[in-house]
Amino acid sequence: GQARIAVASNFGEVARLLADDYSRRSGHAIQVSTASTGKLYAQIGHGAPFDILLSADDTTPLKLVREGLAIEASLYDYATGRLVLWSRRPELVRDGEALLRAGTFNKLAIANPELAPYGAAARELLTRLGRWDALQPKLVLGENVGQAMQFAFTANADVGLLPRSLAMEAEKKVGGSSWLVPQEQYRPIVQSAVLLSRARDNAAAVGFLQYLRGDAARAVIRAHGYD
Amino acid sequence: MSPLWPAILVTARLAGLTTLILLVLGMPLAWWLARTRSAWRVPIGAVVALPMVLPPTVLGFYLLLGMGPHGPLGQLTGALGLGTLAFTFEGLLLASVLYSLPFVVHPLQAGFAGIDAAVLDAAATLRASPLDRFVSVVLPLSRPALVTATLLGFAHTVGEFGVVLMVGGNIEGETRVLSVLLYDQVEAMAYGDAHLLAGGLLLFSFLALLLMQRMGRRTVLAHE
Amino acid sequence: MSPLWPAILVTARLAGLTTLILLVLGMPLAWWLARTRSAWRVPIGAVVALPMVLPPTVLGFYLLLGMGPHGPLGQLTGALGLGTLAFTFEGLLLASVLYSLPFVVHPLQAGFAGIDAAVLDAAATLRASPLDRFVSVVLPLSRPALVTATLLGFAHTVGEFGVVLMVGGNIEGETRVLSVLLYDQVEAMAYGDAHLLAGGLLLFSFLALLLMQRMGRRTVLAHE
Amino acid sequence: MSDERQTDTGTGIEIELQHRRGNFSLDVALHLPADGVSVVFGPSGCGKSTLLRAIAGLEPEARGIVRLRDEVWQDEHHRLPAHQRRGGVVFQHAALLPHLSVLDNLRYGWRRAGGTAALLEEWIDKLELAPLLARRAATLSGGEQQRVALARALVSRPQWLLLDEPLSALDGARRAEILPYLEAIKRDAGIPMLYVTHSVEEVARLADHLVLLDAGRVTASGAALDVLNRPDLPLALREDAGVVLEARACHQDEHGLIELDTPAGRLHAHAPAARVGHRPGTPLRVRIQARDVSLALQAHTDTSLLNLLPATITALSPLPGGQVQIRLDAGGQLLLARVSHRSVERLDLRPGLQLWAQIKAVALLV
Amino acid sequence: MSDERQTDTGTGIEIELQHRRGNFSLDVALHLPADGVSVVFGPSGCGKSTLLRAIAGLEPEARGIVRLRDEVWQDEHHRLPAHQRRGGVVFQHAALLPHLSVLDNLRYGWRRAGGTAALLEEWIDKLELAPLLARRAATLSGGEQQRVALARALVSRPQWLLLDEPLSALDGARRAEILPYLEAIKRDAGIPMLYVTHSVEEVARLADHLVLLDAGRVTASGAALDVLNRPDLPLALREDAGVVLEARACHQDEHGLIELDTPAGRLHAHAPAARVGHRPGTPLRVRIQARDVSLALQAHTDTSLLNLLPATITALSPLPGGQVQIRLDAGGQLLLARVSHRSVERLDLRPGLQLWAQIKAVALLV
Ligand SMILES: Nc1ncnc2c1ncn2[C@@H]1O[C@H](COP(=O)(O)OP(=O)(O)OP(=O)(O)O)[C@@H](O)[C@H]1O
Ligand SMILES: Nc1ncnc2c1ncn2[C@@H]1O[C@H](COP(=O)(O)OP(=O)(O)OP(=O)(O)O)[C@@H](O)[C@H]1O
Ligand SMILES: [Mg+2]
Ligand SMILES: [Mg+2]
Repeated sequence: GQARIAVASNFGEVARLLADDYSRRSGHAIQVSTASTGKLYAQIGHGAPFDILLSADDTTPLKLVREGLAIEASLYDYATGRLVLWSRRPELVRDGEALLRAGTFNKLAIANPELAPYGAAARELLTRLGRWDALQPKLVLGENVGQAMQFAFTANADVGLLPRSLAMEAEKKVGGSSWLVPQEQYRPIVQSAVLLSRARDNAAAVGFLQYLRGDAARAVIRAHGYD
Repeated sequence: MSPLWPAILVTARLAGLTTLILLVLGMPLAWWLARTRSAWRVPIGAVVALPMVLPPTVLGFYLLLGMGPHGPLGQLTGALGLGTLAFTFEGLLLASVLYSLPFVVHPLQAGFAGIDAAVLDAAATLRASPLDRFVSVVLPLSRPALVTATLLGFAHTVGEFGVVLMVGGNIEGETRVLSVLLYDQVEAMAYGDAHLLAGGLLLFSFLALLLMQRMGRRTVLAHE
Repeated sequence: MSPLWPAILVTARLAGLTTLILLVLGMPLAWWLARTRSAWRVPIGAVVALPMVLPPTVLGFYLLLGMGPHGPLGQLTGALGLGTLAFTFEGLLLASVLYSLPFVVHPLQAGFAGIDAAVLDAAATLRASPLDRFVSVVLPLSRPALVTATLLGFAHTVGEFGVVLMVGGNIEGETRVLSVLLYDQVEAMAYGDAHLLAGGLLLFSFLALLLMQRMGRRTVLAHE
Repeated sequence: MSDERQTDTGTGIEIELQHRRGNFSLDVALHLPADGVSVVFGPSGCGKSTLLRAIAGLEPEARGIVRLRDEVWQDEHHRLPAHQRRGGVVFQHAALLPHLSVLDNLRYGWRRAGGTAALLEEWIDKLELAPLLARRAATLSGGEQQRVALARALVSRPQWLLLDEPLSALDGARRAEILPYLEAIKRDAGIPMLYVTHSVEEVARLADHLVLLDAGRVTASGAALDVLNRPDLPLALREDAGVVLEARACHQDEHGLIELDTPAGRLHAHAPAARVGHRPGTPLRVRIQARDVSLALQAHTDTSLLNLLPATITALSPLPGGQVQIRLDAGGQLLLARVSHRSVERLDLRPGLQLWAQIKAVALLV
Repeated sequence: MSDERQTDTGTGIEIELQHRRGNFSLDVALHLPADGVSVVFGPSGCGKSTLLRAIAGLEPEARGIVRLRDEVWQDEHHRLPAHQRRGGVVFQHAALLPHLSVLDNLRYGWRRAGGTAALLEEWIDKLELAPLLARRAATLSGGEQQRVALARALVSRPQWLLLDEPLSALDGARRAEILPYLEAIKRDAGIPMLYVTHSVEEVARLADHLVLLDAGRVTASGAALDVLNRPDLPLALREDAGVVLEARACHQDEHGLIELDTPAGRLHAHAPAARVGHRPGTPLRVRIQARDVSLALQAHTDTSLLNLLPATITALSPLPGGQVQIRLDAGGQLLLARVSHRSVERLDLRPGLQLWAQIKAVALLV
């Protein structure tokens, strides 16, 4: 069989690895399409031929269920993202919290809190630290985490509050310095998956969701910086 | 690099077909806009340019609305037994054409407007019908405008990605074009791949643009 | 609707300034491209069009690389004591100009190419210097091309959003333009707001385009 | 106004056109012969080009009738578009196709009209276009452009030639070379021509029918001889006034001098080099300009004035500048002479006086 | 080739230009007077327009020298661009600015040259442009465009007028109206003119200096009278051959007949209406065309031929078509007569024969 999975951009790379692995094991063909969660939502509402949604949040799948476009029973939290304060400058981030309090950087890149769960988490963290208002002039907003990452990666922003998955990737490439934000500082960034109604009887799709719950998949996901 | 080939094929097909359709549609429209004295000239000229002022994704969103099962276009295609156009190559083509239309129509219009009526009159007295005059006089004389239109139409379709992403749904082999692939690579921090792809795209496009400009000139010299 | 006003202001400023700069830069460049016999004509024409074939966000990414502290442009502006251009209005302006350049240069080039040399010769014998001829003969005679260039340049800047998003960093009152706002609304599934904003933008742009086309005509008739 | 002799449907040319352009209005009704040259003559701005354009179908707002023999190009009910009217137009400004070579300009109409290779070659030869064939229009001199435009119209197999000052940019020598070809077309091909010119010489040589146009209205239209000889018309006041006689060649001596039989008597004339070799009996046309006719009370044979015609003065009319135009009756044929007022006094010239009209053979235009 | 009489730097005009365009090459060296009309005459395609364009600075690749009095427009070292050469050019195709009204076309150069309102009005008046002022170039007739182009050059306060067939699209009447104004400019304003024309009449009336051009080379250049009277030149072979005499008005009768003192003797001539009223002593120029001169063995006074000059035949040269060109010596002045070969035989014309040259007063062109 064959299935198309719609994946939030930030998880696209991992999803492709998983899809390949799953295809090798099951013989089913999986096609991965990536876009922002908002776009995927709009597309699904207008008849996009997707079978599974791997969302960047846990609210969009629920919304789809409520609208009858997805199957409630299939809801599954496939990953929990972690927030990292990353800088390309190797010396900059030692004590992240202190750095955020001091504000000794030119710009802080985050994803747009209205659009991206990681952005919302960053806002929550800064609010808790009492720095949200004070840091406003230094904030630059990416449309998604990818863009926020590019702001920091190109060193146009000294620091960024980013997904650990991307920060690991960046560190691999250019080093830099980072601080893993403690999970208590923000509500967990839960990313959930859901089977879309049109794929109710799609063995390949149902099988992929099954596979996602398995140890092999979980190991891959964890290796890429998700809890 | 396995996802590259399907994307190249889709891109080439999309850009080629879009440019072709744009020229075929754009030429009569531009000719009309350039020559008519109708009061509709100005508003219609503005309407053609209008899709440009919307951000591509937003335009894509509205196209999606229109093409979806509940949208007017979707209902039409549905009634015709064609299903919906969204997420198909045809839908992508339609969206691209709509979005790149002004880049073709307006330069052509400006070019056509400059053609000396006396020369067209002369051609008419030499038995050339209106269509014949258009092909044998107007087109060769508006070569710079034609090259511009082709060039802008083509390049814009290659680079366009907001509408494509929205209407096409990034489906490999069908609607995933190079621009979307490149976007994905950058998002995924696959910068190495992205540099390579961007470099290749630029080089290829540069050569294509060069060729286009030169061919435009050749064709005309060989004409008649 | 409080975020609307700053976005409107930034957009108007950006589109206005970009169009102005584009016309100022584009006219001599287009004139050169239209009249030179240099072998550089074709490749330079292609280079001008090249930014278009990259998806805007990708172009934005490369601009960010270039403008960043390690990029060539960033090192230049740094050495000049200007800091980096990213996330500033000036940076945004630079990016917009670069990206919309072909929409202005190419139509102008096509228009300029059609001007009869005999008329320019006549003006020269009537004591008009090259600049004077450009202003008093070339520009009025290429009115359709000028309108097209202004229209495409303006509309494209208003609608452009990928580059803006990337280089601008979406800072309210500084770099957040309407197109980004609209995009955000669609992404955030705030479709009601989006419909309103898109409708308003379309209506306003329609009126602006109408006015532009009419003004273009008036100015010329009043000329000389 | 217009001469109504050829109203027979199906044979002549009928033109009835109304057209406004700004303050200018054209309003003409003409019947022209379908097998000769009709020259349109009139001051600058009188509407000659507009008339030709309207006939060719290039003024879509011109209303009226255009009929060539039994082919209706336009009437109240329908209107052929320009490309379906088989007219061959030479525009006042050559209007060559700027993107094509000279050869391709020629071939443009020729191919569409299905001309033969021979036709194309013939006119390339006659108008000496061979060295220009590969060139673009913009690189041609003014006169070269005009020759190409003429050839382009001629090879498009027109049923009616509409020529707007086709020779105005040519030097005298070229003009003299090309005129005979136009005369030959008129004679051999039977293609009617409507010919706009400012040159009285061209009128005299080509016109079968002459239309005088002024401010968009026809002020005279008729057989060229009649109109040219009407002394009350503006033309007669012009320096080039004269009469045109139908003649017949009788004899040509070894030096090229031709003896002609004319209604006014036997005349001697020289034929231009290009036209030496007239058979006896060939019908010819001689133009006698008023300025070339001198008057003598006796017949002097010791002068180089070879032509002496007995004549009677019928009228004298003063002209501006101290000159007098004299109408003569020479064997029933009208002649015009222009002399000084002083001569009128000295010779006591008056109506009824019998005398001799003297004309140099080299002054006669055949 | 060129006459080298005016080599004095600072007063004359010096032109030395080389230019290639495709197969055509222009190579001229000319000295022209700086205060008269130099007419350039030559067949179509010989390079007249190219020469004018090069002088005006419109052919950037033309090399050489252009100097007007002490103002150097171009030499080996530097080259003024076209807009800094103060030439007034009338192009063969009027080249009006298509986006401007007639008035704005006139004002274009006028304003840039700092002309006065009076100057503008003067030429609008003289060339009767008032009714056209608001119109666009494209709506003008061919002749109207030419008039506007002429006025446009004249109001731009040129130091040198470069006119490329400025009257070719005009009818005879208009031409006759405008010529006197050009003559007046030449007389009054002291602006030199370089005048391209195909019309021998314009040559005769305007030229002080005549340049014959052929295939890009100067074949003759000199005072107009000398060149016009040189019988070995192509011009002399043309139908319009003749001689031009410098004359002085003596007396004008009440009818407008002028008595002229010429080197050949006393002549009677008519002045065109526009030029009635010559004071005694006014220098004038008379042209006597060979075709208008008849020969008589005795002086006949009973004819309308008012002018009888005693003359001696100096040479006979046969022309094509059975005509003979005869050179006469009339009181030391060369005259040309063209007669039939038959007359030569009949009157036994031969060198040395003394006879009378007869010329009609109305045939003399003043
Ligand atoms: N749009 C217009 N508005 C006003 N008058 C116009 C317009 N178009 C043409 N005319 C006038 O119509 C008249 C006829 O023009 P046309 O070109 O037919 O003249 P023509 O007889 O060919 O003159 P020429 O011998 O100078 O070529 C001219 O007086 C011209 O000014
Ligand atoms: N690019 C070119 N290639 C070849 N020949 C050229 C080119 N441009 C001009 N010529 C030739 O140069 C010659 C001179 O042209 P020019 O226009 O000066 O002639 P002209 O004396 O003004 O003729 P006319 O009386 O017909 O206007 C012409 O024979 C023309 O064909
Ligand atoms: Mg005309
Ligand atoms: Mg010329």
